Amino acid sequence: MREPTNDVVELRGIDKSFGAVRALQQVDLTVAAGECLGLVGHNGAGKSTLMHVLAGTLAPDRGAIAIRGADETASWAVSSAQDRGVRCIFQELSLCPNLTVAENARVAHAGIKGWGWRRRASRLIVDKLDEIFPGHGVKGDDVVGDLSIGQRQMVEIARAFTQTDEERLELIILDEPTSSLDAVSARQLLDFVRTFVDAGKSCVLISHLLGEILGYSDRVAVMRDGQVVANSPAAEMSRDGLVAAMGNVAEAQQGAAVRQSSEHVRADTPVAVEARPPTQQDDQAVTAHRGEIIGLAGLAGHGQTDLLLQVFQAGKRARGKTKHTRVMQSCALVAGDRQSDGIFPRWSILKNISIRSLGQLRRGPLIRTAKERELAESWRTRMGIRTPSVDNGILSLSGGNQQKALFARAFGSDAEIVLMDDPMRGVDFGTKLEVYDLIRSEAGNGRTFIWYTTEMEELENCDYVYVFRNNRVVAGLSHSELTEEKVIHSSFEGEG
Amino acid sequence: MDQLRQKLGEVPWVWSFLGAAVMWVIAVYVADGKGAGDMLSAAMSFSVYFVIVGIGQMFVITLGPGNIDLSIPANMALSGALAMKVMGGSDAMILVGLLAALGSGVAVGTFNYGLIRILRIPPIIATLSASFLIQSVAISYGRGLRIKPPEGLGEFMSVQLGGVPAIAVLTVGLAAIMAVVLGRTPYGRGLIAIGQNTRAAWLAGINVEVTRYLAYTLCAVFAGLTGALLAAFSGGASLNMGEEYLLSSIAVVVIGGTSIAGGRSNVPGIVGAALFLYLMVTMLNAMGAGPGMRSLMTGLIIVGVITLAGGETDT
Amino acid sequence: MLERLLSPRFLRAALPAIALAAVLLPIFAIQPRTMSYFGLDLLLNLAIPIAFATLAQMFILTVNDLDLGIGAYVSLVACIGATLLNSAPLLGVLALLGCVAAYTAMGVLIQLRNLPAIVVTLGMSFVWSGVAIMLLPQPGGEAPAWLQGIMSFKPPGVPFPIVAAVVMGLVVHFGLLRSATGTILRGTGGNARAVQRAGWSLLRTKATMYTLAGLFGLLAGLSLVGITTSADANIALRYTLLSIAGVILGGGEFVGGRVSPIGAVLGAITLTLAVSFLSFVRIPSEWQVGSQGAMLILVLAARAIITRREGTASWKTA
Amino acid sequence: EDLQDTSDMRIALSNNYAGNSWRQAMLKSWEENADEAVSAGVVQEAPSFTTAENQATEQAQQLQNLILQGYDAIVIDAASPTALNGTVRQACEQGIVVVSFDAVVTEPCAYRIEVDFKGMGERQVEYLADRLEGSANLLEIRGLSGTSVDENIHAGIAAGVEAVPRFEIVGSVHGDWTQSVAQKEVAGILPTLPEVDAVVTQGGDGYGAAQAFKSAGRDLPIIIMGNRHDELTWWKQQKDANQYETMSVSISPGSSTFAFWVAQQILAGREVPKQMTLPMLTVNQDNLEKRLEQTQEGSVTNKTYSKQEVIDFIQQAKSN
Ligand SMILES: Nc1ncnc2c1ncn2[C@@H]1O[C@H](COP(=O)(O)OP(=O)(O)OP(=O)(O)O)[C@@H](O)[C@H]1O
Ligand SMILES: Nc1ncnc2c1ncn2[C@@H]1O[C@H](COP(=O)(O)OP(=O)(O)OP(=O)(O)O)[C@@H](O)[C@H]1O
Ligand SMILES: [Mg+2]
Ligand SMILES: [Mg+2]
Repeated sequence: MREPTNDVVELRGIDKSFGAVRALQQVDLTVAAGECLGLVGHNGAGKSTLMHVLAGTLAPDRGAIAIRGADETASWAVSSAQDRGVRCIFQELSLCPNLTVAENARVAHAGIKGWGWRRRASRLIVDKLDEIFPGHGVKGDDVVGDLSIGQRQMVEIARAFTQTDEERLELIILDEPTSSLDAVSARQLLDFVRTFVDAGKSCVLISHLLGEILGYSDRVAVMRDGQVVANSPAAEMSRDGLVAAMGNVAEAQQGAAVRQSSEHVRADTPVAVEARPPTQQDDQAVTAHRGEIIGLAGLAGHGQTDLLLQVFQAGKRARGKTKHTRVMQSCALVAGDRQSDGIFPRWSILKNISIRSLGQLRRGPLIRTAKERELAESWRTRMGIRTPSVDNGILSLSGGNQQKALFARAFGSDAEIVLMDDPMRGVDFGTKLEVYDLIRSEAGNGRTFIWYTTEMEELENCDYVYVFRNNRVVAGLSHSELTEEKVIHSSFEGEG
Repeated sequence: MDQLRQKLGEVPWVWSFLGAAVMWVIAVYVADGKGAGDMLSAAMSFSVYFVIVGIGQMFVITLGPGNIDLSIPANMALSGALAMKVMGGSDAMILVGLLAALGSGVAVGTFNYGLIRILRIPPIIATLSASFLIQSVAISYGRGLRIKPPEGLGEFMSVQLGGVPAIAVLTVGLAAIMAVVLGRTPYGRGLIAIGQNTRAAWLAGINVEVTRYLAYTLCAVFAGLTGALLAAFSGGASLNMGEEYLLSSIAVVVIGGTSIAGGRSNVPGIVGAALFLYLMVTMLNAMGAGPGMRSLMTGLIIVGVITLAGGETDT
Repeated sequence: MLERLLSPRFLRAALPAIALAAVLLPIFAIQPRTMSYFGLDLLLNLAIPIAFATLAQMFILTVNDLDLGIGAYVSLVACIGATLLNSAPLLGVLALLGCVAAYTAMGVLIQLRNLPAIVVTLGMSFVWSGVAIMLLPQPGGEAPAWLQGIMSFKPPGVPFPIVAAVVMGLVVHFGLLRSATGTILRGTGGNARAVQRAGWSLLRTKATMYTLAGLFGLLAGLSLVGITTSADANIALRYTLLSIAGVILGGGEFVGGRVSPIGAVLGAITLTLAVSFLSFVRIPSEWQVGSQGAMLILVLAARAIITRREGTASWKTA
Repeated sequence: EDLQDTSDMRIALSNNYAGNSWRQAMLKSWEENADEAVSAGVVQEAPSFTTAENQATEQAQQLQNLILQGYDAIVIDAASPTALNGTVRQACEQGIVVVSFDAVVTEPCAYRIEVDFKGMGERQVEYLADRLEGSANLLEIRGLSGTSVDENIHAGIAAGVEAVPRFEIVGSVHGDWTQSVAQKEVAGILPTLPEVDAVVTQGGDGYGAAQAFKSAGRDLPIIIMGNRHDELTWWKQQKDANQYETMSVSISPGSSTFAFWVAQQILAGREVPKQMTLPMLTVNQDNLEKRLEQTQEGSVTNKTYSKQEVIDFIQQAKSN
């Protein structure tokens, strides 16, 4: 990896506060041409806020911004950032769901207009998609709202990398781009980032997957509580070093994450959930016994989320039954697409957590507010949600912390079955380990988990894993049989 | 200043009360200090109906964009006629008559919801279409004839305790209960959650359809109740007595600080807004403004108040 | 091919046209005279102003707002058209421009102060009505001859209302759905923050949409007064609800910037016809009002079948 | 005796509103009369059509459909005196006889059976001038703003007050011809008003005004009544209790039958004046009981017209 030569951007002494929260304190950061800077830090460390400042969507309280050595602080805004070739893929979806893929490209590129602009826009974005994500399956005239979250993420990424003739492109900020992608697409993206950077452009990559950061960036900066606490070439960094710098308590458990086999559970305990995808042709079904952790694997968008919804819907029925599904206990769901499936944007953190538990918080017809607060506070501590007060709006939380609130909602409820829809999107490394622990101990107490995940290492936590392909279960692997090769093999070749 | 704004932002209903107070002061000033108290009691006795209807409409509006009940006027006409006919002028039948009005409300609400749920008709059009049907039922049932309310009920509607109408006190009680239902019961929470994000609400375990059904029914029941009360108060039901409630019911809700985008509701604000609208008309009447001027001023005042009160704190 | 024709997506796009056919064909059957040039002209000419008003409402709905004042605004324009525009053309034109400017200002105010549009437009509806009453305390006035002339224009072959509907539907379709700028305007309804982050000014989009709404409201008022030849202050109050219903019937949605101009025009025509359909059949007088409701329900019930099918289809891709 | 046989002719009633007792009575009178006429073979059919909403645009649409259906005559109670003109002209051009009544249209090709609304306003003030001595304060309850009926009655009242300088209108509200609205508006303005000696109305608002005065604890002024059963009943009660005296002026809903026969006579070839003025229906202290007896409970006072009455009326109008 080569040494940075000249700086594309330079941030000096950036401060940003939201009310009492000091999101950024005296942050210095530079990105050089031809460099991929990895940015890591716990949830709420200030990474996204810093990137908003860099992209011009948030004005810092103090500090200076320079582009190629020229001070731009005074005039820094979205448009000047765009003029200077700085682009950002935000953590939250920035596509217009009512527009087509091509039209969304047009929104981002003011230059696409005039006769035949649709064709040009469509070609531009589809070419880029082909380049980054071969086999993406997205068409230029698909309406974004109809795409899966993974596909939307691909479109958003491709859109940021497209370049019309008159545009400059120097630096791309990727804020947790892989959180909604499956392993294959994530790898495609990261490989593309390397070619992009090797061509002399720059990139800031934010991720909670330390492997991605260490494997693909030239330099790594670590943020903690609004400050950059470490900044050195990736080659000099180790996984342990990163974890230590991020200040995670859970670091000790690292590596010990492998779960003890618990196959005995299968035999002894009653069935909690039985569900067959409606298109399944053989009699293979997803079965979960009480106290088990069941993993759903396979490429994104192959029917795992649908199965969870199918179970959830049956669970809402009084008798817990629909045509293909049997659910014996009550269900809660941890959404992965938190914007559309999870949070209530106008509510406080407290109300977002308690909504699933109102029934049990009741005395007579009324909710006991003291109990409600108790519930929220206790889960804030258990999940480590970073906020001065649970009465703050949910949107004041960083992405990962919002996700933690959704965990708190499900775990704090009386549901016996917890369905998880790729729930670790945006959750930081340390917290993940804590949540794994929590899930295991809850399972030990008899809770059942059905867990769709796109990350291989998470499957290690499961007692039994079902691999999906084309809306069907194509393989069932017990913990002892589970290997990455088997999962990947079934994901691709399970059946036509 | 910012802090004050924020404080006020937490209690958006103060604006409507503030507005009402300003209107009242101006009206009293214009009338050379005459009738300040009488003006308030008149405002209270007439605001009652707007408050009750408004609360129902608020439950529907809270469900989120596109949810508005336009069948309120027809519903009021029908239930008013029904109540008066059932009561047949006899004090003994008052309770039965009121129950009949509530029952017709339940029927209307169920019908509205059925159109929305089973036929998937967007609520605005569903309730608009329903209102035509209901109006026909009201016409064919009542034949446009006006039936007098029982003496006892008519008198009760204008009982005053030291200038405060008894019915206003009851209405404030009802509003308080509904505020608690909205803020402190699982049902209310579920309703507000649906208004913010229906899918997320469903996934959080809320019985979406039951909640929506209850909201539409509650709205219709409140409109039905208002129909009966208004008929009693104004000496009989008439086909057109609900007409002005079409827009007013929406106006009191939104001026009262409920977010039209759903997910934020405000019961006290409705009371303030109803008083505000009534006193504003009183003020303009007292000033002797002509019809055009009065309408113009009404509009400017509403826009002015909402601009002062500031917008939604979030988007 | 048949599969494509029966696909839910296609059916949903075709729904406004199906609904229109469902109303129009029975009318043709009951009263064959309506199928003539003269018949169609009579049957449809009052749909022109409604279609304009519906498009105006659609612009507002595109940016997730709702206009409760469009009916009053159209009435005001009609009043100006029947008074000032005739008696003092220059003043009349200025007044009309002022109306459009007021709509622009309303959009700016709503955006700058982040106000709920529904309250502002409701408040403004009183303003429009007030000015209209001051201008025309009692019904009357006379539309300028040129305006009456335009509205009674008889093009060869195809009745004027059909020509007008096609033209306005296509113009707005290309302007809003196909043009590069229209994309930004609709995107604002879909995800305002995303559009803003891409460097576009939300103030400008809001102002543009409200200006367009003001402009189409203006066309609605003028075409209305061109047909009726004179005006009154309440002449178009019901356009408010009718226009909302028209947009929705045409496949638009309340939030999310999903609208269809052609659908809206068809929706407006369908509603106009649904209302008049009933004077072709004999119904006891007390049930006449109700049967209009029943008509609307029937027309919209088609949605149920289609959306239900679509519901099962989208289940898979959710 | 008709010059032409009308037994195969069709007359339609175009109505724009059904939401109050007056319109209901009007429709009922029409239907009863039409049924008789049809069974007597005078006309082939005479259906009525009502629009769902009280709007000129919708009524214009309805008229156009009636034209398309080829009716021989159309009788109109119009939503607007002018906004239907374009359509009415189209009807005339098709050779259809157009007769408007109650709320008439100004289009010259149509026949107008008018009510002297301005006179109705003047008449009220004249009556009060007789009743009240010295200066007096008047409260005016107006109807729906922006309509011609409201403007005309108001103009009559204004002219009347002009002529009687000792009268002053101290307050004016719009009751929208809806009793509950009138009651609300009057109750709102009352606290700001000095002593009120009389209330001038547009009919139908009297009872609401009386309620408002009662609940404000004010002395009852002379309230000009309309034609509703409850107004007359209230008046009767007050009369019996304390010799309360007032008057009532109104338009008879049976004017629809008058319009029907006019249309029939025109079709039958009789020459009819383009414009006729129907007398007002008045109730005074003496005929109150009789009128009340004839009025169905909850409805309005009515007078329907027979064919012969209408023929006589036409003759008289022609000779004037
Ligand atoms: N709009 C806001 N209002 C209030 N506080 C905010 C707002 N946006 C961010 N914050 C706070 O600023 C801090 C930094 O948030 P930021 O989103 O930058 O974290 P992050 O490092 O990106 O976290 P994550 O990994 O979870 O995405 C957090 O404490 C967050 O709660
Ligand atoms: N998969 C889904 N994702 C999101 N929202 C859904 C889904 N399925 C249903 N809904 C929403 O929830 C509503 C159904 O609400 P409700 O909570 O009553 O469902 P349910 O209890 O599962 O159904 P039911 O009681 O009718 O069997 C639907 O109208 C729809 O809006
Ligand atoms: Mg972040
Ligand atoms: Mg249910």
